[in-house]
Amino acid sequence: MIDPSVFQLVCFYAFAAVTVVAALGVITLRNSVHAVLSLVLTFFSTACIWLLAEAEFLAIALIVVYVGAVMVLFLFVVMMLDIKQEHLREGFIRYLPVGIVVAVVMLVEMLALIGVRTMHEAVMGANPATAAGLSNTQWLGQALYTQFLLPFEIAALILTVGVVAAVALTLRHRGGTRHQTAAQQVAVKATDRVRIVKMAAERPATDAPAQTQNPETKP
Amino acid sequence: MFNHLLSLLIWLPIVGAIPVLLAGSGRPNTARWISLLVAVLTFVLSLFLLTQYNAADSSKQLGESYLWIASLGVHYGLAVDGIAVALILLTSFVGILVIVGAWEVIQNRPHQYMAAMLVLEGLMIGVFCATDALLFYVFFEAMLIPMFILIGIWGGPRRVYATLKFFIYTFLGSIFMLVGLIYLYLKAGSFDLATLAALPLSMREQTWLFFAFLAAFAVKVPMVPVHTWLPDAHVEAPTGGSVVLAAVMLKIGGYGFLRFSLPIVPDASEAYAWVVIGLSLIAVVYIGYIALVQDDMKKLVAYSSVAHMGFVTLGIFIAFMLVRGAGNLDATKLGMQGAMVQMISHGFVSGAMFSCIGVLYDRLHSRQIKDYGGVINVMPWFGFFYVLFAMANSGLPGTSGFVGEFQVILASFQANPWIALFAAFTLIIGAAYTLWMVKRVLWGEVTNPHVAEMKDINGREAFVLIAFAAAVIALGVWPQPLIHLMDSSVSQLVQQLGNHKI
Amino acid sequence: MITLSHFIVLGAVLFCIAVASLFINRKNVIVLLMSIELMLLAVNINFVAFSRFLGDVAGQVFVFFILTVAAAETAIGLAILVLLFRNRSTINIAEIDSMKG
Amino acid sequence: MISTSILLVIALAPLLGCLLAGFLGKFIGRAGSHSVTILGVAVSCALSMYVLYQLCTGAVPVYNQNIYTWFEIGKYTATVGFLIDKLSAMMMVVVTFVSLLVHIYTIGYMAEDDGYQRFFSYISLFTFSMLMLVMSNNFMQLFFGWEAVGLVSYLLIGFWFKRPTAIFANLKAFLVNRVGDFGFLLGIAAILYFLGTLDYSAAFANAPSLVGKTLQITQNHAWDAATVIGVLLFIGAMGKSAQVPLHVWLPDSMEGPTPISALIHAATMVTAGIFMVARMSPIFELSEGALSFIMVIGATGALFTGLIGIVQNDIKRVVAYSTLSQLGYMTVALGVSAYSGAVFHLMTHAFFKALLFLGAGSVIIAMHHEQDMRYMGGLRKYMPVTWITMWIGSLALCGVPFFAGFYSKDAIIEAVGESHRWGAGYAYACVLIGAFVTALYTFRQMYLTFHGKERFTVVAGHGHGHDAHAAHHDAHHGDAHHDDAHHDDHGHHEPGVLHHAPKESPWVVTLPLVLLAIPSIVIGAIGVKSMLFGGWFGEAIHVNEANDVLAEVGHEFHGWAAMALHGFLQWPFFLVLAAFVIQTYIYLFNPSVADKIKSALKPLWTVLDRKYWVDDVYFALFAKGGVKLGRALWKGGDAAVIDGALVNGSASLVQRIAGGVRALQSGYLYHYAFAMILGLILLLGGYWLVGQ
Repeated sequence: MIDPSVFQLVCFYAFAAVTVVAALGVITLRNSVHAVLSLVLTFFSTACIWLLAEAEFLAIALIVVYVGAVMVLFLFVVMMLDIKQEHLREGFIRYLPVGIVVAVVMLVEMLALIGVRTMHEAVMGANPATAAGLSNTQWLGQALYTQFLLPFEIAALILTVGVVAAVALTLRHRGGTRHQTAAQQVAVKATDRVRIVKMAAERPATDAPAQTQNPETKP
Repeated sequence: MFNHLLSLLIWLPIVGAIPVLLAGSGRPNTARWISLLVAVLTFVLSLFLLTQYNAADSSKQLGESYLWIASLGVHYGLAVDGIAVALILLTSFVGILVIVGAWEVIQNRPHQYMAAMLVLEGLMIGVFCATDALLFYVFFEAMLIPMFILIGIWGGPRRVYATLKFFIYTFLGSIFMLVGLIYLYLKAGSFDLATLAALPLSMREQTWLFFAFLAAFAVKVPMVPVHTWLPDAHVEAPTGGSVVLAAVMLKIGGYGFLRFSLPIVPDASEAYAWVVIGLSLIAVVYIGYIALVQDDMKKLVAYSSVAHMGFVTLGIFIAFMLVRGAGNLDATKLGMQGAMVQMISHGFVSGAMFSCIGVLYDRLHSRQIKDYGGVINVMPWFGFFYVLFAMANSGLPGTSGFVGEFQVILASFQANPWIALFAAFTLIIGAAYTLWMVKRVLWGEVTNPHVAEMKDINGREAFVLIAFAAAVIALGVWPQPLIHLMDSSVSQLVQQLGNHKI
Repeated sequence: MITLSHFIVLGAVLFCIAVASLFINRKNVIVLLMSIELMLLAVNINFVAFSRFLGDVAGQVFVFFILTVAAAETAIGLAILVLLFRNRSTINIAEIDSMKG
Repeated sequence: MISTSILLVIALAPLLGCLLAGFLGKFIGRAGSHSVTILGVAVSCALSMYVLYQLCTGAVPVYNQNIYTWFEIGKYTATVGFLIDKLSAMMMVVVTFVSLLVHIYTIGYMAEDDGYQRFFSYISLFTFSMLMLVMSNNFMQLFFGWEAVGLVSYLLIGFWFKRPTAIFANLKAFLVNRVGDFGFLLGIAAILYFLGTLDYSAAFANAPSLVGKTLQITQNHAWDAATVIGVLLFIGAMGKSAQVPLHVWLPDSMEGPTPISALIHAATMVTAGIFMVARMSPIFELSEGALSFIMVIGATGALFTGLIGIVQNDIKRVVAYSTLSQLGYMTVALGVSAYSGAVFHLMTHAFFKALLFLGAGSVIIAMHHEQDMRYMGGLRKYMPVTWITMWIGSLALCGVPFFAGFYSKDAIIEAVGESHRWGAGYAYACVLIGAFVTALYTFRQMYLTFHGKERFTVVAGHGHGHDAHAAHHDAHHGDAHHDDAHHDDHGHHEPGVLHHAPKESPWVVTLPLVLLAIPSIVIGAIGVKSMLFGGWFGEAIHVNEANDVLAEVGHEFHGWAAMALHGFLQWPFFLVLAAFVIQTYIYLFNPSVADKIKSALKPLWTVLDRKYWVDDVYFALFAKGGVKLGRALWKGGDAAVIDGALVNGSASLVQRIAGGVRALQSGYLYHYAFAMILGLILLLGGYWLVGQ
């Protein structure tokens, strides 16, 4: 019988390896569609890791919402746009060493700073949700709908705004389409349509101005 | 209503600006009449304030206080003493006149102009009422916005340069004050001015705070050498903007010295009084010479404002030499009262001078002195007012311009005859630049054919000038009521000066 | 035995991969957007881990919010991308320098 | 007890007249304007005489009350109030009487002027201001009156505001006066400092405390308090009473209409300085230094300004320089502590100098506003009243015994002779020679104007009607400053060509002449006993026993007739006589001698004609120099340093730095991203290093 903690560790390493490999795939794959698919894999394996951390709700949400909705959106866009990949790959090799150096330096710095060694002793304790007699979802839900209600509502609003903004940005009015505006049609007045002009029945006499211009001619 | 008289005075014009704005550009006359009504109501209220105020009582009166920002302990605290009452009266008085003065002169978006004026008026009254340093600061800064708009929209050709200069100059100064206030807050845990006045501070702290306050108020007054925004702002501002700027806004600098520098950092103020006194005397002499050679009327009057405000700062800071050096409390009061009367008087005189220049500008669209000459031939009534105000500007006894200068000179002689000598130099140089301008504008033959076509002042302009003239002469002939109004408050202030903080 | 540092290291590695992507895929906006997703994911891993180890629900709540905001951001980012492509027929960032001072 | 309301009426009646004529001038018309103003001044004059009468008969005590408090700050108060003793009452009578006559005279003189109402308004305002000055019981109100008369003087000199010379002269007058007022104000401040009050009676009562007090000027240098106060106050008097070196404004002030020259620049305003010093005698008595200063200044003025009068050709300017000279006499008298003598001369001078000015004005009317004496001559047969009255005034001016001027002037000369003050010898020489000089220019003026050959021609039927001529009045009042060429565009096509024969002026002009001629003869004899030697002024004038030179002179006084008879045997009379003989010979019998003397003494003549170059120096130094300095400060200080280097300099510095930083903003998204990451790495590295 394998010790559950060892099993967990094995699982963690397996998922972590998949995650990292998939992430590398995201940034290196030539074809954007492949890259997106690779990203999906990254998310998926991350969700598994979260399950190991007993964050079930978020893990499922990541898969359902992110992989199911957002990544599909990515796929749509990538497929919809006719992108010439060649240009975009320029400088890939040239900047690869720089990228690796920067990433490694940063990784070393971060790990050193965070103090990975000290956290090594922090072993996973009892699940706080279970300790409270709740499922993870309940635990999270209670916090969300009580303590974090306002931010939660605001988050909802942000999503709505995001949707509206996305639509508004991409909406295109094509010129030349014909349509009726009922409101304008109803609000029309008679004077807008017919103009009545008053005119004299006869043309005025034309010799009058000549006299006023030349007063000297008068005796 | 009586419990909230000060709030009412502040917010009536600000809220009154809303219907004015709503009237829109489509109904300019409605906007004008509403704003006039609001301005008159404010003035009536300020007169009512005068009746409610007890001049014999030196404490701050008609107070209101509500918690405003709880986490910082900031209060919406209002109260007035005699000095504030006098300045509020000046503000609301000038408020009416600028509205009337702009009546048909401003054709471009008159409703917005009037609204900006009303908001400005309310904010300035707020500055005079505030007893909380942060509230003071908020009004002090908010005031810049309507003025910025007034100059920026209705100003002359170089208005963008002038507004930026004006804004950045004043803002730069007041940032230092904000830093000082924050320091004081951290130290005292309160923004209440009375608390800050009682706060013991070391000399080192006081010195830093003194120069922080000096930076803010010296720009506002303005004192040499941070005065150069004023001529540019005046030249580009519309007439009403100039009037308010000169008549009221500059006074806030002097008022700030009284409310902040003197009570909060008295020892540093004493130690560095020579700086301010020196700069004030430089303002009188140096700026006098500069005013002499200006070609632009508004610039000339703007420079003369700097010189006259030199008397305000001189009168305030001479106090230390007198009260601590000579121990002469009465002479201190004399100087301080002189500074106060000079503030009020300069409000009338400079406002009137700018109104006069506005009258000329509306007709000829030029402020250059050389474009005029012989104006008296075609505008005799205007000439009367112009000479009157010019005389007031050069400090003729019987006009308000004399009273403050007289008192400050008398007081400064008590401190040091040399200071009085330089201050009295204004008698000569002030008359020189003002009357030389009068000579070139008013007297002589008409040389410019456009001048010959100028019409004398109309009823509306006459109303403005008569109101100013009445104030100038009344204050010059009998200043005692004003002095009595401020007497107990000034005594209180002088008493405070004697208390060392270290 | 899974410790906190496991999660932290994973997060850091993911983050650095995303950073490297900024360098090597500097012209492809789509990949850049995906890199941002990776970075957010790295952050989220940290949040989840800390939440679990400290027993504080706030960490998971924040992950929830980050997911929400990231979703909105992606939607708008992609909309902008579409718009960009529609107007310029390219998503090559090297051709876009309107922000040049 | 003098009633307060009477005093208020005296002061305010002219002000009321001024306001009515000024603001309602169009409405009440010309006649209305002169009626109300004359009525106002007449009321003032009558009541002033009544007050003087009351004081003289001893029926009432000296009046000293405050009307209202101007300001009250702690122990310092300034009030508005009246101090009416014999000194101020006498001044009130002189002021209102001369003013009344000038008002009447103006009806004739200004008859054709457009600014008729305005003129009446101004002179009434002047009367009010002058009354406030002399009636004051404190320094603040004195300063008010002091400056207010200066204002009216400014307005009146520039009355014909279209004339460039007039508006130059009025600015000059105001500014020179302001220089004096500068000292005066400091003097008042010094009084408040040392005596702690602005009230006359309190200050004078406290004056002895000044002895021994000093004013710290520098660390180890102190000045005597009384001397400082005295000199500062006298600087004010130098401005107002046109003493050397602040005398330059007075001759130029002749640009104003002649009635003004009579009222303001001869009879009343310019004597305010004399009045002030006499009023402050308790303070001046404390300082030998200040009095010596006054004496030397006065003596210099008495002689040297008189000399300039000899070379003047403008009839008004001769009188103006004689005024300067006579003011010098009064000042000398003050300087030797003969305050009563100064005030007495002030009074007699007011009458005969007003007479001379109004007479000159009458001549000017007759000559159609020609003021150059070289184009006059022989006028006596055309205008006998003017001629006779002018002679009376001239004789009074020269100090011929029995005329008013004799008593006052002779007393001054003798008093100076008696004085032992530092500089008294110089002063005595100046006043003696001054008497000779006075006679020289006076007789020259009389001969040139009224005697000898007619040097003008009358061209009748020129088609230049009187009405048309009148229409030009504003512009073409004769102008001596720029001499003859200036007259040409004024309707006189040639100098000395008239379109009508000169004729005697109307009664409104001659009546004041006659009324002034009477006191010019008799007032000296009437007043000499009491005012000079009788201590008539009482407490108003204070003289230390040791300084009382008039008392010395008074020992030999045996009545006015005896004094006059004695005067015939004195040096001053001989000098006048000599001058009379010389001038009679030159101008009546051998006019060519004048030109010969002139060319023989060309350098001297030039010095006098250029007025010792004082005006030129002042103009170059203060007017031009001030403007130059101002421009330098403006361009150099404000524009270059503050605005250029500091304000706009910091703006352009920011701009320059921003221009450099701007290059970093490539616009490429990835550059920004790189920068961010680089920053992040550095930040992390920094933390790491610090953590180590």
